[in-house]
Amino acid sequence: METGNVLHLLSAYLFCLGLLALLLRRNTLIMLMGIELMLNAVNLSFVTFSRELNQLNGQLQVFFVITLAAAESAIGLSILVNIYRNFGSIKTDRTTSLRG
Amino acid sequence: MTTSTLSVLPLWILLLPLFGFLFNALAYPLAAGGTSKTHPGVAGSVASLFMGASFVLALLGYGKILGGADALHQPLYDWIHFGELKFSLALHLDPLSSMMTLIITGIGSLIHIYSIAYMSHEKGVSRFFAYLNLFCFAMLFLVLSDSLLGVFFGWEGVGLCSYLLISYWYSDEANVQAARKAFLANRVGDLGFVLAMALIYTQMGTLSFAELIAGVSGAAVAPWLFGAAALLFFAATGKSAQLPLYVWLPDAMAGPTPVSALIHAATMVTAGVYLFVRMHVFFELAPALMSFVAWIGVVTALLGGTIALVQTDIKKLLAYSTVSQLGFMFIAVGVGAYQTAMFHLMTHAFFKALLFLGAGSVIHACDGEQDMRKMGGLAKALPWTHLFMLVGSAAIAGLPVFSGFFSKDEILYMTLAQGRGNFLLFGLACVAAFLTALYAIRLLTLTFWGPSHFKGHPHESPLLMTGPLFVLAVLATFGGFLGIPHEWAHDAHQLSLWLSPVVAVTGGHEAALSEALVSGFAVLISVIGLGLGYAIFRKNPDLKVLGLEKLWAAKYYLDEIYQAVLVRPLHALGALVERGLEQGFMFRLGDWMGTGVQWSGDRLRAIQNGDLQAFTLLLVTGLVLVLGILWTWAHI
Amino acid sequence: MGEAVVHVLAALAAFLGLFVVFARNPFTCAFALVGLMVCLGGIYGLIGAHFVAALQVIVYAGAIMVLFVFAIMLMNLNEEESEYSWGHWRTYAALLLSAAVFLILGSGVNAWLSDTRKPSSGVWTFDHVREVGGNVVALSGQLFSKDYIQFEIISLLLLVASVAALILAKRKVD
Amino acid sequence: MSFQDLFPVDSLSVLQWQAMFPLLVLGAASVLGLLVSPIPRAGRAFAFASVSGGALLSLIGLSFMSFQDPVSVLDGVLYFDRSSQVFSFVILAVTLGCCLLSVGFDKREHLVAELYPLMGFSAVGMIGLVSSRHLMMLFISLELMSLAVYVLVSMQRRSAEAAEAGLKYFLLGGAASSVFLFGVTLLYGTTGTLELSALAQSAQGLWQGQVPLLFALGLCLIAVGFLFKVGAFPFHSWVPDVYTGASTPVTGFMISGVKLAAVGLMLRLGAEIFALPGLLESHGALSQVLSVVTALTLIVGSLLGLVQNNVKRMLAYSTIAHTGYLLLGFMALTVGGQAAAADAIASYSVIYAVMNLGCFAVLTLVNPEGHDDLMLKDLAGLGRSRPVLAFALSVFLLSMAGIPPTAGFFGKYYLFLSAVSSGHIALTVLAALASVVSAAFYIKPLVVMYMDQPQDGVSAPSPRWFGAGLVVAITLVLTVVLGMLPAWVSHLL
Amino acid sequence: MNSLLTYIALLPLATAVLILLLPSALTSISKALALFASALVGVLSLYLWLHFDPQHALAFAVKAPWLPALGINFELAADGLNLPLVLLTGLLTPLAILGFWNHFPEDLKAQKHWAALLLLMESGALGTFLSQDLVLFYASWELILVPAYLLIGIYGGEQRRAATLQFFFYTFAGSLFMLVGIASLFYLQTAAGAEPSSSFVALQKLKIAFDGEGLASLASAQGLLFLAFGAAFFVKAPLLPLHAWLPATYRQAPGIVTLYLAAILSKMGTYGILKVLIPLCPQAVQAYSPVLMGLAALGIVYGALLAIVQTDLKSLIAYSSLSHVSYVLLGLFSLTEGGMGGALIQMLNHGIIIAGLFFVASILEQRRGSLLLKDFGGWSQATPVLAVCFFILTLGAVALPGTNGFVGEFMILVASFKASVGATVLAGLGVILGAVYMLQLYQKTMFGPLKEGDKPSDASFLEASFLTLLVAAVIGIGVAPQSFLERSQEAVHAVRSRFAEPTSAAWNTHSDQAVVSKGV
Repeated sequence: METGNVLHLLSAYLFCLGLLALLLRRNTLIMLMGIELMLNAVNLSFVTFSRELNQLNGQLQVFFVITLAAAESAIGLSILVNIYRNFGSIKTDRTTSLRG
Repeated sequence: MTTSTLSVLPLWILLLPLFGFLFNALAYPLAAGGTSKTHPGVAGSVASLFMGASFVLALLGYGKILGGADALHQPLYDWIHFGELKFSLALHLDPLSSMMTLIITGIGSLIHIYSIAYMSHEKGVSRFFAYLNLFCFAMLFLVLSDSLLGVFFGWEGVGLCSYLLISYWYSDEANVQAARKAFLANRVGDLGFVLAMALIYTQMGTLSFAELIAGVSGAAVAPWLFGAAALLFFAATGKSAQLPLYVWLPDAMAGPTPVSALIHAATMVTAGVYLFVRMHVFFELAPALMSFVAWIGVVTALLGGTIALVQTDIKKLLAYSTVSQLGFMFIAVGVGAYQTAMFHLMTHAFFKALLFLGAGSVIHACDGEQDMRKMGGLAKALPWTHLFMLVGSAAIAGLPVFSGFFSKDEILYMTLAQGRGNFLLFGLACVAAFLTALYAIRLLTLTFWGPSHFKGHPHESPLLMTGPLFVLAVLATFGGFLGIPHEWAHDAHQLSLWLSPVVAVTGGHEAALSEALVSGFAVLISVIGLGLGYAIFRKNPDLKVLGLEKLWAAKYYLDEIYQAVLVRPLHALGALVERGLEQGFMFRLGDWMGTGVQWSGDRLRAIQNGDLQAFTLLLVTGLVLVLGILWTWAHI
Repeated sequence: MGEAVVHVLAALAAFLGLFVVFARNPFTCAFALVGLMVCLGGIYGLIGAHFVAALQVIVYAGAIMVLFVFAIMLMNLNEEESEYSWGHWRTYAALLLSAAVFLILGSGVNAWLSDTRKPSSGVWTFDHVREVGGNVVALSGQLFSKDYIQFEIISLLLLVASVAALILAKRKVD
Repeated sequence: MSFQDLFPVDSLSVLQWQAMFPLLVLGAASVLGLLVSPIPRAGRAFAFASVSGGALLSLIGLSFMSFQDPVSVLDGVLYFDRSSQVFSFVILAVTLGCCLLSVGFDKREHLVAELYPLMGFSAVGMIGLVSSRHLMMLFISLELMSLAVYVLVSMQRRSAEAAEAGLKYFLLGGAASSVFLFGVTLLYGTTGTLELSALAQSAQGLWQGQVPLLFALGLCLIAVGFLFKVGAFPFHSWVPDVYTGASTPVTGFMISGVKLAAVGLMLRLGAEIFALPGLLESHGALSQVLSVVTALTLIVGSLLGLVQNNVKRMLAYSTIAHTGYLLLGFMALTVGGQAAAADAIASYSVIYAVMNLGCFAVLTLVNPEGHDDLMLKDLAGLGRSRPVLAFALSVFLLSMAGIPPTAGFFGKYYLFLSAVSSGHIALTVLAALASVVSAAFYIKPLVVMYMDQPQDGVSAPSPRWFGAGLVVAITLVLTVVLGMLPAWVSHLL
Repeated sequence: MNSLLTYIALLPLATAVLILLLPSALTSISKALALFASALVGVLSLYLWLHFDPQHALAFAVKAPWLPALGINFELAADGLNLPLVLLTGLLTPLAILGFWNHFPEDLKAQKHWAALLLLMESGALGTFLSQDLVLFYASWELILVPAYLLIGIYGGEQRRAATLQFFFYTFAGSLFMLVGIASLFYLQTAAGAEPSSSFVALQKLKIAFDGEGLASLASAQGLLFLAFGAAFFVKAPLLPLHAWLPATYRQAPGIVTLYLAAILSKMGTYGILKVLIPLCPQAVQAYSPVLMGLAALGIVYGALLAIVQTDLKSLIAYSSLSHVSYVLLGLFSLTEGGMGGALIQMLNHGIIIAGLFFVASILEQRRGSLLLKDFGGWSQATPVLAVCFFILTLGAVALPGTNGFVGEFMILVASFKASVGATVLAGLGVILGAVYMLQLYQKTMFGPLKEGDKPSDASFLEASFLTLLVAAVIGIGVAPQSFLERSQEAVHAVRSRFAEPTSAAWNTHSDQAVVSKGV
């Protein structure tokens, strides 16, 4: 099992963990962390593929993904604050007023 | 086919009554400012003028044909010329239709003159005369046209006019119902006519009489021929009030009496007989049907006669008498004696019109009273009417010298002489003749002789009414001499001579009894009938014949049967369909679909419960399904 | 030797990942995530992506996770009961689904590794990068010659993020 | 090997600058808008002026360009051709329309002035999305557009629903983007390039149809990504809640602008990758999945729309139904191999954008003050109180239902044409049935407006904002004229 | 290429838009404007009818590219098939507006709506009749949907809501299937390699496969096309099972709209069958013609039966209209030249008669305020002009010889007798039932005693002039229908030649030896 395969499996594993976090946890913060996890998995996959292909392109994209993750978490957290102000809690079982 | 000379005469005979109609329907009311302001004298005289002119032209036509021209032909125009459907209208005056035109215009003008006086006290009478003229136009169109389609135009036209005239006093609901019954009964018959035309056209590609007769003569007997003949007969029963569809004629008496005289005695009801005589070559090819026709004729004659015996209303009695006499004509047609049928048609027109108009003057005198039990002893008050009614009754009963004697006896003779005739038919016909004598004398005794039950003081009718009565009385007495049987005079039976170019005389093989013997026997029956009748009715008008009279009075419960079998189930079916299918299912179909979709919408709404976890679950399941399908596809 | 260290770090990352998902207390999740990110940074460094490793540790572990910890404190989220319960069917469904995704992706990766039809490999081998002057030099060359448009667009994105924070999280609402 | 010749920086030609002109102008204008928006009193007006000015300028610039032969910048990162021009044109028009739309509404509903620059940024993202062939550039533009819209959705600080909508949109959007991104990595990994045409060539060259599983998985993940953005069935749950939660001009912007850009992305990916000969046929399963998704989208969109009585939620479901029709066209394009289907999708999406923009312009004017949920019964008696608005709304709704004199009919016919030509008769019949059901709820507002009396006698006096009125007028004229003379919009690509 | 037809088709549309845009000050002239525009169209259509020479297949053709990419052009032409219907629409609309002059609602805004929406419907109808391009046909087919919906929905009777919804969905669903049919025609053309064009001439060159037996044949290309187009036309005509929307809609719609629906819009359905369905799927129609004739004949009896038990005027006339239209369908499905020609002229006749009947019904309703039969009686004394005209219209409805009703009825009966005897006999029964309910209608309103204190005013000058014109048409066409028939001779012959010798009724096969039939 050389490193390439391990790292690919790890990135797939992290991606699924991210999905699991989204599905499982009611606490929106943890769901945010789930999304971060998925993005990390993407980064790992990018880097591993770029190493296999001997290209710089993959690593470069990671740079963009990281900045994007930063922007996204900023917006995510401010939305979270907004939710906290309106609903008093950040649990998704409270936020079901829009339905039908 | 005989040569026919082009002439414009038939067209004018036809158009004159139409102009009369237009004058009375449009010109005069518009000029006078509304029908109510029209004066009966003006309307009546103008209408009679047109009818008289048409009668003169008919005479001219008769003269031309007598003078050697076989027929006068006047092509009108192509009515429909489309793809395989080609119909054109043309007028054709030959001896048969000339005879009919003479009857229609002759008796028509007499009745027009009579109604001037009869309807004098009515308000807005131009409408009445307009309808009368329109009727004559339609009847003339029927007899003059040279194709089945033209006949059908006239056929339905007279049906329409009879509807209009029966419901002339439309403010009274009973008249309106009677008119509707008449029109619907005719419509049922007319459906038979249309289907027959469709059948014939599909087979022969033409509806014109000339081509039909040429095409059919010499052809083998075919099932479709029987079908077409049956349908045409069904139509004739509708129009000429024979057994199945005669119920409308007695109710048609709701109309004014001149209408009954013209339409329900002389002209319209004879249309069926005319049609049979016109297409006799066609009908000869369906012998089975013809004997059926004869039997229908005799049964109707008996039926009419029996019911007439118990009638109390003078016009109803005459109506049933007409039904019975028409039965006689159909017997003649059934057995194949077409010329005899036409002869009886003519004489019947004379004496039945006479009887009706006479009854009219009686009613006029007793200011509208129609129930014979309330009359009686009018002979002194109405001497002329009494005389003319005597002549009429004598003719109908068939006393010698009078026209009825010659024509009815010839029919009785023909039931033996013709191929399809037989003794049973002859016997029943004699019973019918006996009944005729009975109800004839019943009429006379109840209205003119015996104790007078009438409250008011009846006055004789004015000249305008008695004049036409006189003319008709003359015709009723001497009309018979046109058809003296061969044995008795050398140039006998003018009428069959006159009709021979159109109706070939079918060879009558020697009958068991000679014609003289049969007529003697017939006279005997009528004299016995008259005597017996006088004896019975002098004492009390209600006849007791071992309980049968109740059956006859109830008109064999035929009206009730029609009501139960046809009218009520129709309405019930309609109501059932309306409630069950239309409201129950059809209208709610839309709602069911609506609620069905609504229901499924609500069910689907459940998956949209706003919970984020549920959304992510759905999203990931979608993802997994897509990937899973791909994975299995790649690995199979 | 490097290979073994990568494997160890990978295993550690995997282990820490479990904590992120299943820990009840958000703090433990946050710190587990920080640990995970550091491990990943280590892996990147070992396989030659030095600039990305530095970025990962500084930006990701440093900035973003700190933001998360701030958020946790700001909203003083203590342990709450209605997180997830092992009795609920949704938990098993989630596990099943994510396991399925992992298996499918895993088999895809395995099939790809053994697949011979690989695209032609690029020119940037280890020594070529060292020859040019190191990973950072190479990366910056590539970035500012081929992908500077994405760079500009991503700056707009950061601008939007800052505006968002300003608008949404501002205390008083006029 | 010096640094320069290792990393050659080729300078951009005039043509390329010209092609990038709209993008740059709009970006600059939005930044300017951002700067001026905090000015105390006139901030709102300046922001509006700068962003709409920028949009107008780039719109005019764009209309003068003709991209017969496509212009590619940095080999594919930005790629301007007929389709990108058409979609950018409509996106700019929609942005301009939405800015006009929100004038007056934002003051009354106390929305912050940053509304306009955010729309501008989102528009920049959209234009990037429709005019690029580089996967990462596509992703970044997608993210720029989405993030801006997340903020727009949750900016209505007063209503809890806006916050909830923002949260749902953010989380689901984040998940979908990560899935999309993972797909991108897989494609990159298996083909070695991120540029679509190069990717297609190498895929063709390397595998000639027998595509490796990982590449197909990558494709699926990308498909999930844009199916989410377009609102197809399994990934549609966010659409009703977000469109109802957001304030009306924002929803209008999302429905016409964001949906349009997503369709542009779908078209681009469909034409470049999914329509590769031998790709989808070899994977029959993928086309089956796509037809099931289309069918379910149609059914959900029309059936659920029927049971709504909140107008915005009803229109949200109607957009899902329209997505179903577009997917019908997409199937014709990819599985059916019908090149003309791209034309049909383009014209349908243009008409769709016009209809919905007009519809939401009317709703903005009619929206009751304070609370943001417009119920059906609030429209009662509009036929008498505001006849022109009522007429306009009826025309838009009838156009969505596909009644001939309006443009909607032609769009639907064109799509049915390509769908039937690619052999999907059963699906087209289902689409016909779905449009009958959706006609059922398009008619409801008509019934209420013209046939009902408002409860309290007189319906609320609605404002007379010039901007929204202008948008209604323009879109009304367009809907009817395009209906009468569809040739203008028939052969776009 | 003179633009006579473009004026005829688009003038009403243009005036409608003009009326809608009228400033509030000028709304009072909207009714007059509508009358003027429709009168102009009437004159033009009369001119068209007079100058139409049957030999020239597509007279006054106008062809302008509308959407070249898909081969769709704005193509209008007058052929034998649509001529009578264009004349009917052209002349009936101004007369209807004239006749209904003071039946319009008082408030001006409502008048403006009525005028504009009516003209829209007229333009839709004329467009459908004149268009020679299938997509243009579909567009104008749908054009009438919304105006009719709004007119009935806003100005109809009490339960108008349910009626309008049913009307909308039945028609809309039907026409959407037609849209799928048109799309698949486009596909068939491209598949057959022909350059796609939706003009009828090109479509008729298309060879569409038709195979399979009985129900299976429905799955073949032509079978599916038959279902698609049939859905739209059988709903509109209506053919029996698809008529659920008719009674409610006719009962709830305002007077002039019911007149328009019954007289003109239902003809679009039957015209569609003759112009589109039969030429495009000849084998399919021929295979299914026995079933279709059965349904049509059943429709005649069904409509008549229901008319007998109705208690109010409008639904009685509505069911009678169902019965008469089924008559037209019987003629069409007999697939004989005479039958189809009879059906075509019967469309015109039915239009005239049903317009008259509904007009009389709305006069009665306006005078009495109620539609129930039992509220009327004996009006003949008080309103002679109305009574006479109503009577002649009744005669037309009963198909008395000499009236226009008989022309069509006779041609259809004779022609369809050859195709199927059973259906013709059933149709005959329907005619008798027709006489029952028509006379019942006439007598319950006009004859019998006048209710006390009931002084209905006779028809006003405008109403009387409209009625007399209708009566003139009823008698005129009844006496001399040939001028109408010869114009459609060529066109119907062309449709008939589209398919092989029809399977004539069984029993007349052996009659050849019995009879020598000579052409006259």
